[in-house]
Amino acid sequence: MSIDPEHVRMAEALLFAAKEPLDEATLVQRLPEGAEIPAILATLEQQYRHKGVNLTRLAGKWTFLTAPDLSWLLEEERETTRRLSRAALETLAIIAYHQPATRAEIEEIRGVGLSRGTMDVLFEAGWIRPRGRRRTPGRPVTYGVTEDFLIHFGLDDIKDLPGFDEMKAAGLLSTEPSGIFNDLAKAEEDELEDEEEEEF
Amino acid sequence: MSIDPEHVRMAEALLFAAKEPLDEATLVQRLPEGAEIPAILATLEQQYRHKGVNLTRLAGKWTFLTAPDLSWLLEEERETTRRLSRAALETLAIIAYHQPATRAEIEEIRGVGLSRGTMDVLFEAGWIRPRGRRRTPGRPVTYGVTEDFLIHFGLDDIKDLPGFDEMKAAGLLSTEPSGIFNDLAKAEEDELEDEEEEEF
Amino acid sequence: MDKGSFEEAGQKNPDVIPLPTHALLVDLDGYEGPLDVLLVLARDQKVDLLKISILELAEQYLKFIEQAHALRLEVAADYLVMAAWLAYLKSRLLLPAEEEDGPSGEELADRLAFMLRKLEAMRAAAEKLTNGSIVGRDRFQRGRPEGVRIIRQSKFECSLRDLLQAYAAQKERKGNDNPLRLMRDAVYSVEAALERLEKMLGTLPEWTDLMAYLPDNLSDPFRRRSAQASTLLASLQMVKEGQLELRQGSTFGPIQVKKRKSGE
Repeated sequence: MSIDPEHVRMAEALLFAAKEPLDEATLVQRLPEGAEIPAILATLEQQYRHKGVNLTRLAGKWTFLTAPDLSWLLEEERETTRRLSRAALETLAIIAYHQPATRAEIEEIRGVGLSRGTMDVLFEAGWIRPRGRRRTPGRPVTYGVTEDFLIHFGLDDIKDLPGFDEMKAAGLLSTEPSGIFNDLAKAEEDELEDEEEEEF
Repeated sequence: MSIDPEHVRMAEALLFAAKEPLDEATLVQRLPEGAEIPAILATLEQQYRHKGVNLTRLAGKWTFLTAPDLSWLLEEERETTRRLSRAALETLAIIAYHQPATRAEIEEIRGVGLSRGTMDVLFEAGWIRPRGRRRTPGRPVTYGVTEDFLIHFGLDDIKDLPGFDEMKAAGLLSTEPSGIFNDLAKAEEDELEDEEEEEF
Repeated sequence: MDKGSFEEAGQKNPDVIPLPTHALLVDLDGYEGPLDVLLVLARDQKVDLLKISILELAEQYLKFIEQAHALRLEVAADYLVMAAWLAYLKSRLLLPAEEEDGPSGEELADRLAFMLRKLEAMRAAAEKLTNGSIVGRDRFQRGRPEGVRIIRQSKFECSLRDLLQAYAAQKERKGNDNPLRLMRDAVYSVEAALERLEKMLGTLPEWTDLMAYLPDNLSDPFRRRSAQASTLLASLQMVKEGQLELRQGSTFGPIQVKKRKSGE
């Protein structure tokens, strides 16, 4: 099986020119019929592996990025992003690892109420989105992370979150409430029966 | 003379991430001391010469650009669906039912003046066309619908447009007609006379 | 102690979890809730969270709240609920296990330990996430993406139903009292004049007063004037088309028409 080198050039041009990572469907659509996209991407990935720029998969889409080891060189290009507060950062991590997660679940894990501003900051950054409603009393809204989140944090998939598999295996990612306060004040806390949820 | 391949990678990353074309002085400044900029640039220019992206010199500065023969790839035709305004919709309906109709006749039936944009939209959609001139003072242009109109609305012939009774049966009319529908019947009788007009 | 100060404290020192030095122990502002306090206290035990002594932790927490009270710090409800629960847990752990309903003291302690592990895992995850390779900070997209030039084409959306509805609706809207229709009855249209002129053309081959072509029985003066105007316009149109000749002997004199012979 040989790949048309012209197709490789075309994919290369498109990926270089694109303002955002491109998915394979877009490449299929823009390249001539019969172009073998997966093979073309594999070829490009290989060609650029040791260069100053690499072909990388983020959120299931493809983009060229500067090589990770050259980070120091690009001081001037660094975007100044607002630092997230510890509360916002933890909330973001909880949503990413537990998604879909409700507000109550986030609060349960952090052991503290969630101030409105915290979620607002994450929405504003475009990193979280409402995903649906849990089919439990009160039908609480569930949240998940966005594609922009994956792209920003250089992840291809939610499973690529650091330590995701280990945490999942250790049961640390279940959203089941501990129920420790059931005997006390919070006895009326919602019981979450299942993971089922309605998509928006 | 050998070039440090790491320097090539660095220059590649810098040129890729830069927001503007870079001149050699900038590269000298940002690359480690002793980096042979002209040789590095020559190497990169060579490496990318036949790729989908080329290293190009613009006004004495260097930047990556899509290969000129692939620029067509970066053009996209996008269809945006638009809805017709009420004025346009009514005008189209009047032309369909009364064709050939002059601008003045449309205005008379609608009871309001016709803005230029309304007809333009219908022309743009490819649904109306000038048919000829009425042999009356001023020789006004008459309009009719196009074949595209019939195709779009799935009509075999303009006579397939439902008449009053059918519209009423379909629930499109709730009250008694104002009598203007008599014009419809009359329009059919007048058909022979209408043929007197000059075709374009 | 309000949420705002929490956030501020976090921003000042987002990645470092404060250690419970004696001075810090009573500074509630440095903590993100009671679980955070427990986690910091647990870290101080310098053991794996799996091997932590929950009993000892509970005692430390209660002492911490006590100190806060002693210093007359305002303690948020969250912290007090935790204190109450830990006091309860302590009693369950210390008293001999009786055959009671609900989970045993050990089970409750395990649950708390698990919650602490979960929070600690998220803390670590957040840290790893920010230390990872972030696009725009550690790796960069192309600085000058050429992008795709979009050539827009409009496509109109309109169903036959929309069309028919529009037609029917505008007819309904106009209703019976259509002022233009009333005018139409009174006005003798140019089309009508043209039609009449054309029909009568040739029956009078010699110069004839144009007014002879007016329709009969025009009793209404308005209608008569309208007919005069329209007939004149119609005759002008026919002159333009080469069908008629028109003459007027004097200013305001009668206008005469004659059919134009072909070939003239």
